[in-house]
Amino acid sequence: MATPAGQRSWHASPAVWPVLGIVSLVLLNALFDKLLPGGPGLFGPGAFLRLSMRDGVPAGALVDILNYGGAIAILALGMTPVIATRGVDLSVGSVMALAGAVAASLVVADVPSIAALATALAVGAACGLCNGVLVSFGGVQPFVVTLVLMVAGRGVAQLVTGSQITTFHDPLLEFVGLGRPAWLPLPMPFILATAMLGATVLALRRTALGLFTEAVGSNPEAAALVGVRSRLLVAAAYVFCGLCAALAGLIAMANIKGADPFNAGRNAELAAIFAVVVGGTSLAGGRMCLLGAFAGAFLLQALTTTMYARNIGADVAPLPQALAILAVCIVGSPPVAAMLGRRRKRTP
Amino acid sequence: SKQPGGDAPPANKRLVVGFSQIGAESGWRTANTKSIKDEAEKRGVDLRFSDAQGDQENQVRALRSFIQQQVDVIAVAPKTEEGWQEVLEEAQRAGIPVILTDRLVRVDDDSLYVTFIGSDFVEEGRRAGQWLADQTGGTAVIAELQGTPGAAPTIDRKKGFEEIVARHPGMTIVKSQSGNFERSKGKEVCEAFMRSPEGPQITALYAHNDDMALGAIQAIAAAGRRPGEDVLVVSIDGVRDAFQAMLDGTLNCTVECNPLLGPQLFDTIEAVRRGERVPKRILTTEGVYDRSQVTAETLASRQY
Amino acid sequence: MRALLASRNLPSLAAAAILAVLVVAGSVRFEHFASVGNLSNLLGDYAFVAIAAVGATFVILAGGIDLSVGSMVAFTAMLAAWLVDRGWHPLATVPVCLAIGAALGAAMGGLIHAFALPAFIVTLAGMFALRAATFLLHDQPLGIVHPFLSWMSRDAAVPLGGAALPARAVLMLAVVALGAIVAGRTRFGRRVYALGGSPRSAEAMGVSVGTTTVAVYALAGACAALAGVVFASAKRAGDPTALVGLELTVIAAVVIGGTLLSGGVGSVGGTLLGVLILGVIRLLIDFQGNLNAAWTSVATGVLLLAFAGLQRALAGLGGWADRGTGGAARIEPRLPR
Amino acid sequence: MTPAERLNHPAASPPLVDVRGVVMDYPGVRALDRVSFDLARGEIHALMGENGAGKSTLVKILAGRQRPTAGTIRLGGTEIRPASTRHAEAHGVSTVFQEIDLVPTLSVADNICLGREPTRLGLVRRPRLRARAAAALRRLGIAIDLDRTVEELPTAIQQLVAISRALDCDARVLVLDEPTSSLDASETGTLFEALRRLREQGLGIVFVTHFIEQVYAIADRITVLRNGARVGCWTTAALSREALVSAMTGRRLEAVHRGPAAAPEREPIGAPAAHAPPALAARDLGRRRSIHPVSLHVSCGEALGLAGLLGSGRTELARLLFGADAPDTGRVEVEGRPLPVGSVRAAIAAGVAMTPEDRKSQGLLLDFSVRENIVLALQSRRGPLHPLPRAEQDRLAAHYIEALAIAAPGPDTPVGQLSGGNQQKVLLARWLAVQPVVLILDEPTRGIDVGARAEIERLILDLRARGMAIVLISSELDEIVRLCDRALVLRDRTAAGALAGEALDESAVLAMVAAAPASASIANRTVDEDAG
Ligand SMILES: Nc1ncnc2c1ncn2[C@@H]1O[C@H](COP(=O)(O)OP(=O)(O)OP(=O)(O)O)[C@@H](O)[C@H]1O
Ligand SMILES: Nc1ncnc2c1ncn2[C@@H]1O[C@H](COP(=O)(O)OP(=O)(O)OP(=O)(O)O)[C@@H](O)[C@H]1O
Ligand SMILES: [Mg+2]
Ligand SMILES: [Mg+2]
Repeated sequence: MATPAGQRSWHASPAVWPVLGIVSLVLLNALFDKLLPGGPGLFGPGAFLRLSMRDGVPAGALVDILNYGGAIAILALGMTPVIATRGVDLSVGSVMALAGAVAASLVVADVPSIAALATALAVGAACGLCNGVLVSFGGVQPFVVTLVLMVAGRGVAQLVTGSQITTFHDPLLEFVGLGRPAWLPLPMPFILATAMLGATVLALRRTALGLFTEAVGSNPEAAALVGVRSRLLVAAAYVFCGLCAALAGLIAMANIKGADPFNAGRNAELAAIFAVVVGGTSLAGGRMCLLGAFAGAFLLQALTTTMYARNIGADVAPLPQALAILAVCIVGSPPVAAMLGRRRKRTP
Repeated sequence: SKQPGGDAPPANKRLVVGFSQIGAESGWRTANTKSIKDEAEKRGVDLRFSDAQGDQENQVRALRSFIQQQVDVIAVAPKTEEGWQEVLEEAQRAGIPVILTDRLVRVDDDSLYVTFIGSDFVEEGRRAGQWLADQTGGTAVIAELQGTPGAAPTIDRKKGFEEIVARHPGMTIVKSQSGNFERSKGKEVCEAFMRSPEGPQITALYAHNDDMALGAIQAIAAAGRRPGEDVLVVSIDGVRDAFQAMLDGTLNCTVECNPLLGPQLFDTIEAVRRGERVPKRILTTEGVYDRSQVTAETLASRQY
Repeated sequence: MRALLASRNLPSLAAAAILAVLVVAGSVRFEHFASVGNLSNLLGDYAFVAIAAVGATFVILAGGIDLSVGSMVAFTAMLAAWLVDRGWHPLATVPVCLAIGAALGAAMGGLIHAFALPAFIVTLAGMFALRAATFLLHDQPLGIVHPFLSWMSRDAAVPLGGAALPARAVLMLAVVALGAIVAGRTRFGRRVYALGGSPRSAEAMGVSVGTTTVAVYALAGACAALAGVVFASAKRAGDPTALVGLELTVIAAVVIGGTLLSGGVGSVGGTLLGVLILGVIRLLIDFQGNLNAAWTSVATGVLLLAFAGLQRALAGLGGWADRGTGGAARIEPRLPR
Repeated sequence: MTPAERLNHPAASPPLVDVRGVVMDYPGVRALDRVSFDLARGEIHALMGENGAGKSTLVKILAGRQRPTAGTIRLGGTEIRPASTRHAEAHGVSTVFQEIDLVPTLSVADNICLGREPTRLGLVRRPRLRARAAAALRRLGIAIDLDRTVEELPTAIQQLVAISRALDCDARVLVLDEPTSSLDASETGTLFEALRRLREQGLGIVFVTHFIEQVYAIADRITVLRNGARVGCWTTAALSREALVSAMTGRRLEAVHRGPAAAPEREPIGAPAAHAPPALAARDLGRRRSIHPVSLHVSCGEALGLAGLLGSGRTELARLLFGADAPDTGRVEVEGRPLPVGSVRAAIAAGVAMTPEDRKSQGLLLDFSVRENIVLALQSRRGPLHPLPRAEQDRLAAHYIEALAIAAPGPDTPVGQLSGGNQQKVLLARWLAVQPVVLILDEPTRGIDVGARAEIERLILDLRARGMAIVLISSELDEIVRLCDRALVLRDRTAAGALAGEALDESAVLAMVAAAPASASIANRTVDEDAG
């Protein structure tokens, strides 16, 4: 896969660290399975690495990671350009809830499902547009703008569903989250996330949009002085983020065949920002790494799935998760890299 | 100033009630809110409603603002049991009677509130456990989906259920993990249950609320087992979707936790205003619904 | 006077102006709104928020961010409750909690500096870890009974025009005043501003970046710990589920008070304004008294937006909008590193 | 004893600073290779070399900002290993860095006293602090509002503030890395007076510059670096200008200076034909609080100089011409077509280009590669959907690295890792790549070495000869005189007059600049005066 940053070689790409994190988590789980007395062994029933086929579709912990990580990955992809322009979008969780609420309510009201999906995506983009316009043309701090939508958006979602979980039965809507296409028997969220990654990388790296976005984040004044349309770009970044959030919301909704305006996307903004930052994009703006954000999202999900697999209670699970996060970041940190670099130079 | 619930209200003045709700974290909660608001409207009560958006601090602040607004009666659905001493003392000093709904509070002196209307979470847990014990003859391999860690319903529903399990040597809880009261988490966690080494042996699933059970049902089906048949599913709340699931045969039992407290609450408030003595504990009327009892008519009659 | 009107104080001044408008609007609209009782409630109820926010202001001024506040407050509150439950005098828990809070904060600051990690990640990890630690200490709400606490809430209040200003409100005002002095009038304060303005230049100008970073996070930890003790004493309980999301409230208060998330610009006094604005918004909604959850969210959002827009417009009138030379497309400031 | 005499008795006192065999390795680059350097008490020691020779690196090592890979530093005979600027300052080494390091969000007074604020009982004494800051500024003859934040100030003023800060502490050694790069003659003069006073007091001063005349005006000794290695050390008197330049460049002087003098076409294309509109014309262009209405025009193949003192409004005028700021009055025409007001994009589309004065804050993307920085403007003009093919980017980068002799390990090196002068060249390359109709250059040779300066001057003449219209802002009058056909002199943000052809010489410009006696000096400029 092409490294998104263009000129960086693979080992210098920040995406390496979350990927290594995922790999070591999987290995750690396998090790536990193998070594714990009474454990299932490497591939026994219930083992982390075990893949079973059900209706011609693989299932297992690894598949679960791909499945549940998909929505976070899409959020993170949307968040990356926003962060690259020195912004942040706290409203993604609420937009998720809102998009799900809109789609489910429309379908329940007998609107064709394809129209419902399109409307939900449009609502997400519109939310992004509001954020983007207020940030870039209104000049209000991104944190404040998106906090507003974060608070209000969930309220609107509740108004849309009449403050209940709207349950529906619709093959197309369900397919977005639960589908396992015959031609590629993998979870639909993962397929969608990968497709989004591909599309985003193409759109940002095969054009100069990525360079301009990074330029705006790296030095807004300089970017303005070479004639980059900073305001438009910034607004567009939020629109894209809103769109991604809506897609993630549809996945979350499809996954439980119901739109939950209360809980859908709760804390999603933290997860997404985390994935982006672990993936090597600085919150100070500038350089971004889409692949890193993508991998960061699956790292987060791998952590969650590990907690379930190891039967660690939700009250204390955050502790090992926090330590794992720190470990991944420390290993990838500049001082450690410099140390390793020096070591490597010395040995040959 | 006013006496706590003492003097009869002047005929021309509308009764002013302040009600502090926890938030809107589920359909159950919204039904609860709606019932109270509707009843207030029906009786012509001036209801000052405050939604705390899930934050107990906002509830405390709301109570203080009710005291400032000099409402006649305060009702509160406390988020947790602790942390109410100071503000209830203030209400007492201001001569405003306080009625608790839904959950109890722990204070030094129970004269700080007039009464508590609501269900008993421990009892709900017991009922769920009892149903399961009766149904299986006391043998079951159980997976438990807990609510939000540390929350009162989680703690009590677990406690009540475990009491019953302890009485039946044939019943064991092999898996217990929090699903945060959310449908999606319920599903994700139950998938992990099903996949685990113990997964194939699980014969029953106990969820602390209906939403998680509804998510779990999907996970059980996805794991190739029949929810309601291979794995018995019992949960608490009794929301409409749960009745639908029972009608579909995927949920076995729900222990009702009635959110429609409005009429009872305002009956009590009026009694307090009339100066009548009310019992310290008013239990809500709640049933245990087995799927065999559920028909399309029951479903249609459910209000939430 | 001129210094007060300097362009970078404009957002804070705008915040003060809007706060006044909100209060006037509330008084006109609602009976009993403009009362001393409401004021002392406001100060008392938000005391722990404001104390934590003072610490967060330093972090944000230094160009960082602290997501661990909510967990830190909950953790130290639980620790205090736990100690009192074991027979400690409540006052004796204060130094212990402060020391532990400061040490934990310093540890986070140390990690941020030593490994050049983003503050966002480290404090997010801190937020997770401390929440878990709270559960490990005691996995459900823990109530405490102590005569001293009853005395505090009943008798230690300062009479204030017919109402009583709780002791914690007085403590909070003292902490804010102290914070303002430290930020504005000490060498340490200057270093914090310098670090947030430009870490590179600050280092070149002889500011010890490591020491300052560690000190700032330690200070924030200590403030959060103090907030935790205040919280525990007001609630007479520790609660492992309490204050999830407090970090956002605190950061919002700091930002609304005129401190830029990019660091280097802002003030502690502004933060108090920010806290009060959030409090008054909440109070307005409570007095309105007919909003259900959904409309409460929408109303909060709309009020915040109106506030942000007004602040922006007022500050823009004063020329704050186009500071510096780059008039063209000035994108708003950087997020914390 | 004169400084020179003192130098002749090295045994009398050990050198104040003694640097031995210092090596500095950056990843992939050896910036310093076993360099030795010594500084005596009461001496001004110039450090000279081409862009990228390693001067700033040596400065950073002295100042504790960079730890050398090898080598020792002795201060007054004892070895020191400064680990931070703070540490170095404690040893009495005070530094002004090339990239003016001030905290942009702090006020002038706070910047000057940061870290050494006068306190009582732990509290900063504001009045004392302000008095001290004012005194420090007065030493350089400037009086600016102490409460302005530094980011609001133009580069030159920032540079003066940074110098004031360095002078404010009790230093034994003062290190100045290109302190005069943005200053004009009178400010430089004031600075030199201050330096001479300090020399009398026994300070040792390290002075880095690219201005050869300044070296001969003030330095006692000269150390020359080339490619990270020490070429030699001479007393100023013993080294001719020619020898100095060839020591720096490794070439003979003529090779360096064949530029302007030998430029083939001093004669411009001539008066533009009546029907051809000027390439760039502005009528009554003005902006409240920044510049009074000014009219000007430049034709193809013509160079117009904007001369004036610091703060005279040259940069503001250039920004108005480029559309970076919106004017309140007047308009700009390019080749007869009016430009929409305040739109950089429109200006670029019409063929206008501008290199900003402050390369760090307005020009470069420091963590981006040389290549990306070079193609940025061109790419922006093409629009985001027509990306320059990678091969084309590489070609452009290679071309300009070669043409401007940019010393960089490669086109993919982040610009932030280049030396200051080379960064400036990258900025120039960016706009040359666009091949504009009108090129506005705001202090294009700031921080550029003699050889490269000659190259750039030749380039400007060449572009002019090929029909480009050029607007040149420079604080060095000789540059304007040598390169421009006409000059517009600004004073107090007003056009004070124009000079052309034979009339354009340094003394005429100076006379015009100084026409209004007191108000032209920085010292008497009030900051908040409203030009509108
Ligand atoms: N941070 C860095 N990382 C890598 N290389 C660097 C870094 N800083 C400087 N260099 C390299 O070190 C060499 C010397 O740079 P230095 O800044 O000392 O030059 P200089 O003599 O000051 O030049 P100038 O006159 O242009 O300022 C250059 O080749 C430069 O590319
Ligand atoms: N002495 C001064 N003190 C404070 N500000 C000044 C001073 N001189 C100029 N300025 C600021 O600089 C602006 C005008 O300077 P400008 O940069 O346009 O001048 P310039 O002739 O280009 O000088 P420079 O050589 O510094 O680029 C004014 O807006 C003013 O705010
Ligand atoms: Mg240099
Ligand atoms: Mg200028």
